[in-house]
Amino acid sequence: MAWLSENGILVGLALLDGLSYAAAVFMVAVGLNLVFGVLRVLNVAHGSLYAIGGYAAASLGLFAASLGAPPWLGLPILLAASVLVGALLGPVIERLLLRRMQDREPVLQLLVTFALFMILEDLQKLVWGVQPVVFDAPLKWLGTVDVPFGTDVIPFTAYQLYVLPGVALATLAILAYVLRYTLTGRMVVAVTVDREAARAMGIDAAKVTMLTFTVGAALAALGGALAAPTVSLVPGVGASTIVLSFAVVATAGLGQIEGAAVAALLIGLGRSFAVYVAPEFEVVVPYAIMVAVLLFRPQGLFGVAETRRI
Amino acid sequence: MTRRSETLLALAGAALIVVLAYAVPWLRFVLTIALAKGLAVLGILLLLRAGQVSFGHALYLALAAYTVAFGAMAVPEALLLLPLAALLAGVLGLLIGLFVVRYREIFFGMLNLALSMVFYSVLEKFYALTHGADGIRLPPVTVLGQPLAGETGEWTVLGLALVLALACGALVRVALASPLGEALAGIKTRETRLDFMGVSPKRVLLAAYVASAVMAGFAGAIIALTTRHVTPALSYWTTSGELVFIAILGGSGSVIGPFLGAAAYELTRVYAAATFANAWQMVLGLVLLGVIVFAPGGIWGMISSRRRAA
Amino acid sequence: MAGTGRAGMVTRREALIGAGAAAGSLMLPGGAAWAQGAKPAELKVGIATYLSGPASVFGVPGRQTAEMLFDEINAAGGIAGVKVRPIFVDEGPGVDHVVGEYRRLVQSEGVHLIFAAISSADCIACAPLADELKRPTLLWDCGTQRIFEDNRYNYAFRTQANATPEILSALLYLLKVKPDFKSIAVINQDYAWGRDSWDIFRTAMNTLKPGVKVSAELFPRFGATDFSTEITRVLALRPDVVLSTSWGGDLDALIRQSSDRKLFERSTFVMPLAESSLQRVGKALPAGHIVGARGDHWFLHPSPADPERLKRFSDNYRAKYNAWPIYPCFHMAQAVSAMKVGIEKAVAAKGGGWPTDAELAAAFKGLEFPSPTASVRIREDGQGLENQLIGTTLHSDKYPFPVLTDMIVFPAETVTTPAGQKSADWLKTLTPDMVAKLPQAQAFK
Amino acid sequence: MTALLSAKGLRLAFGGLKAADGIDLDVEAGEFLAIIGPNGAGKTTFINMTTGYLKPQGGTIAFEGKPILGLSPRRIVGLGVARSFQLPQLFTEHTVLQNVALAVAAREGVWSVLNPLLRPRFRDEAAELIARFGLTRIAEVRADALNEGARKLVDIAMAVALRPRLLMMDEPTSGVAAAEKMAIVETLVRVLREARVTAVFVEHDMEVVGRFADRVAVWGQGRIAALGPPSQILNDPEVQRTVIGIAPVGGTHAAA
Repeated sequence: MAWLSENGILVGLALLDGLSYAAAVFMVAVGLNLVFGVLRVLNVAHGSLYAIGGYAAASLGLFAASLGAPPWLGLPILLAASVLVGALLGPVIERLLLRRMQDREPVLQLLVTFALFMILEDLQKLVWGVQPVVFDAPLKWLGTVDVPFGTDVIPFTAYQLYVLPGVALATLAILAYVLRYTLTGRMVVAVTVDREAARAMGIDAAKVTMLTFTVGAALAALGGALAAPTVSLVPGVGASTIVLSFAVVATAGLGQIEGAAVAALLIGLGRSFAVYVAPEFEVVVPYAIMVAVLLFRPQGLFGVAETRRI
Repeated sequence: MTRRSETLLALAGAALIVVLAYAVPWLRFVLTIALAKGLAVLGILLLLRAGQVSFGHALYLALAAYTVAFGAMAVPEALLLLPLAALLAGVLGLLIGLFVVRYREIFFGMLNLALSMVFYSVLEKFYALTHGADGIRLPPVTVLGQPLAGETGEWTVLGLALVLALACGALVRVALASPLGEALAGIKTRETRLDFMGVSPKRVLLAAYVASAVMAGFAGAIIALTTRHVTPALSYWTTSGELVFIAILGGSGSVIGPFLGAAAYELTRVYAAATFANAWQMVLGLVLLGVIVFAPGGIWGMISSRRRAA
Repeated sequence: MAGTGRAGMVTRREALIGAGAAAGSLMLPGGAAWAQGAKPAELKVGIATYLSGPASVFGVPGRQTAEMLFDEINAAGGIAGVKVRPIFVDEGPGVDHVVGEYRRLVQSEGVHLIFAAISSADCIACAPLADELKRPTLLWDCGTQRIFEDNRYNYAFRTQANATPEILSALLYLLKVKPDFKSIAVINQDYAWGRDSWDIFRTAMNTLKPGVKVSAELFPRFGATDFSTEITRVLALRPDVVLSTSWGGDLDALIRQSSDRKLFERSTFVMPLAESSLQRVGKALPAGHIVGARGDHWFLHPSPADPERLKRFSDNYRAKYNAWPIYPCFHMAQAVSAMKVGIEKAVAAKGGGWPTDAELAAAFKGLEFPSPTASVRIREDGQGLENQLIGTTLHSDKYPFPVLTDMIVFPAETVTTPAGQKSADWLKTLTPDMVAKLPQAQAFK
Repeated sequence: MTALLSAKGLRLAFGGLKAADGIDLDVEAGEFLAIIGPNGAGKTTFINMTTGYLKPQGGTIAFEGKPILGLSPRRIVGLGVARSFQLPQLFTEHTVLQNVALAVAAREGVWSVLNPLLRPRFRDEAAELIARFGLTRIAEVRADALNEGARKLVDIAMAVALRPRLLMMDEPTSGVAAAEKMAIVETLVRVLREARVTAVFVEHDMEVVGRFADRVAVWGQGRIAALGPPSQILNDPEVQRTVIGIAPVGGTHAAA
């Protein structure tokens, strides 16, 4: 109790950090989860798409800035870069690799994306080099917000406080709407639930798959693009991202969009609180949460238990 | 492929390894590592039989390696350390196995990954004891009282690895054809049927899981005795991924596959690293992609189909 | 599993090609490649560095420097008339790969000398191999002080300082410029370097200035990209000083995010490795914070032994790679210099004959060789004695990134653990008068 | 004499759908009991409940006087109740011989690692059983290459290999070509009689029911609507209307 009264406001601060972190985590995981739902492949190369999205956004942004573009243009540039990456790479990867593999064993499908990941890691290095890259014009342009803390104030960047959670919420809302209320979205859901039945109903599963993968790729790229203003992009950034989003997806339940949001929130807040309470366990938090959730809900938070047909 | 021709092939392979290690001294080290990884992959193969993929078996590898490193400080006898390391790996495998055999597919894979990442964090965390990422240098070790050093030492460890590889390979070969082994394969195709035959699939999988942990333990011990330096990177998820990679590369059709895969993997990496120090990862990725797309049976599949065609 | 039809054909053909290629490449020369004591046609140097992963931000500049300097040596006729050739290996895949590569370099490539490595783990694993395979090995960049404090080696030498002087200097500098700080927070990467360096700093701090409050010890994940929680916490705690020994992308992100959130206005940062990030973070890093360079590496060193030499090195590097050299470049330059001077010394000792491995190794003991900024001496125990430079950031119109001012160059002997002692013990014997005896600070000109 | 299997007051609902709404049924040792009824009446649910796959929300089940409610399928198999499936549950990557041998091995305990599955004892027993089912021709064929009729028989052979005292069969003839159907059932009945297995089977083909069942239970909306010998049940107009269809079909003679 004494601890709480002493640290009560700190908890509030941890909440703010946790939210923005959760937003960043959600942005990566949601695409992965969407793709898993439809393709039943845990796409390891999702991490590379994240990194490439970040690099592409930074390159494009720095290029625009060198032409004298105003700083507010940075935000649309982030979006444009991720759409570009998704639209260029998504269909190519889906068409040339995953589609050929879709009747193979799940292990092989997963390893194909692992191989792709290894290739993209080195390609990235060849294109962008090894020196950290950053594009922080949009963040600088938005400035900071002072959050009161007792008699003190704590500055947060407006980007972290508004843009990240804002984009995450918008993404969640749009996806939820599209999946629930549009024809295309319902086709995606139908394929997620039962591919064969969806086909039997006359849904063009191949088209749905391609579309979903492209959207997933664009979401990964968007995750990277959104990170570009705050983090430094270095070789290996994709690898650390992908393990984290795996944990989110397993916690969430496969293919569950809302689940990804809740899981990201749990992991984001858990990590933030760990930094305050037990900083030495911060690294383990996502895994601990995942193990705890799966212990009680083996199919993940929002996963539907699959009963085997006999 | 008959049992006899497989045995002959295994013995020929062993002879080839000895010849290569004699003719090209620096390959001794690489081949020892390859044999060790082959041992761990043999365990992965067991799980693959049941259709399950573990992305966390590096945990047992690392546990055994650290057991050897710490154990050598008290009892520097390799012939004691080796079984001790494998035993500890087996015990941990049993404890973790009791929990993870309830899960299938991606959840099984992710839980294993999570637990190995927790172990990785523990190794980093208790850096006062483990020196974290710097790792531990093994104190001098003996075999039957003779110091394990220099060229004799290298041959001794290679010999140990070879004996273990042949023994475990033969054992797994026999076990896979036994009722337990066939029931294991039954988990992949029709798990429920096992229950309705009075056989617990969880226990069958647990047996395979413990065996795989023990073999990963042997592998970790051999790696520790060879590199004489252990680091937490041994338990990182990429090491586990590498094991699955090798399993697919070698092919899961025979117990020879893992060793073929491991040798091919290590040699490819060494030569790729020597030729394209900048992009060895891409070379490996391309090789894996090629194998999956064009030769889903792995290297073993290529060999056995050639023999069949001949 | 049999391939059907066409696919089967491809598979078989590929298998044959693969088998042929493998057999061919196995025919690489085996065994040590040259006779001991005979002058080689070419001097091969194996260089372990990071070409992949996050640490390639150091590894690649190190490699570039080596390529530049090897070219320069060859253009000038080689070392003792022998041309030099570097063979690079990647540390990225981990210790067992590097150990394997070390053996390959020695036993297959027949390299005469090895430069290893950036990662401390790789150095700890390679130093005993140097003795086992009897190949002179220069530890060119790794930080851990454990190597020569825990063991003795006859073939491994370090051509630079280690973590103890690098971190101690930063503390001494802090004590000099901000003697009355009362609290400190640390944000280090969660791995051996981050932990060890904080241990050194804290041990020395408790000896030299007991009673400083440690407000927070934060160890974000290695490779972390988001430090907002850590920054919030430190903002709220308002420690006088924030220490971070982080590097690479982690440090860049920490600096930018701290800058965006005005943490630099609340606390004085001490960043012993930040010299390597200055050009990237630019003026996001404000003036008035303490920066080190793991040695006396600074292309604007205020009092280099040979200003012309430093300028030539810096300008050449910049002309070639479009950036000012950072500390791994200097460390590589030191290893190359040690190699050159060491071989020349051994050749001279043999009256012009070519030294054996043992003779070459012996030449490195006690060797003094020039560095771009000063000179380094390799002590009897193999440890290099290298000066340390710490300064405070300053924004100047001449450069698009912060430069250093009020620089103190610490003579190596004063900050390095004496031979035969362990850092953890030695740091406890320090006395506060050390701070009073520090050399004068030199301003940016 | 107590019944071999005795179910009392079984209740189970999936949401609003009552799959079992107070089922009382005794299966006597040695009899062949057919369960008929429209789709969705809860016939399969009854088998699933008695073999441990589903747990009823109320009621009791006893086998040879011992309560088996709440036991796992594995324990129930151990007591002597085996089942076959509407969708044959075969190990698709194994041959027919291996499938049946694995069932033999399962009965004997699978925990031997050093001897092959197809050791002489298991192989001989499996081969003999396969022969009795008339499947010797396809013994070496992989299970995923079989036609539906063969898969049904292999599925049942695997259950028989467990040497149960009670065998529950879920639609043993569905999906089997009409031409083969009678032959298959003849075979089946012969094997079961020889092995002295009591059998409960869900069946849609009234001709099969009429020829082979000793008793018939009619399922309707989670309840037993009628129970009795086939001659009586199959000629009941109510049953004919609700279960069999408008027109009465097939023979009315009971099996011997």
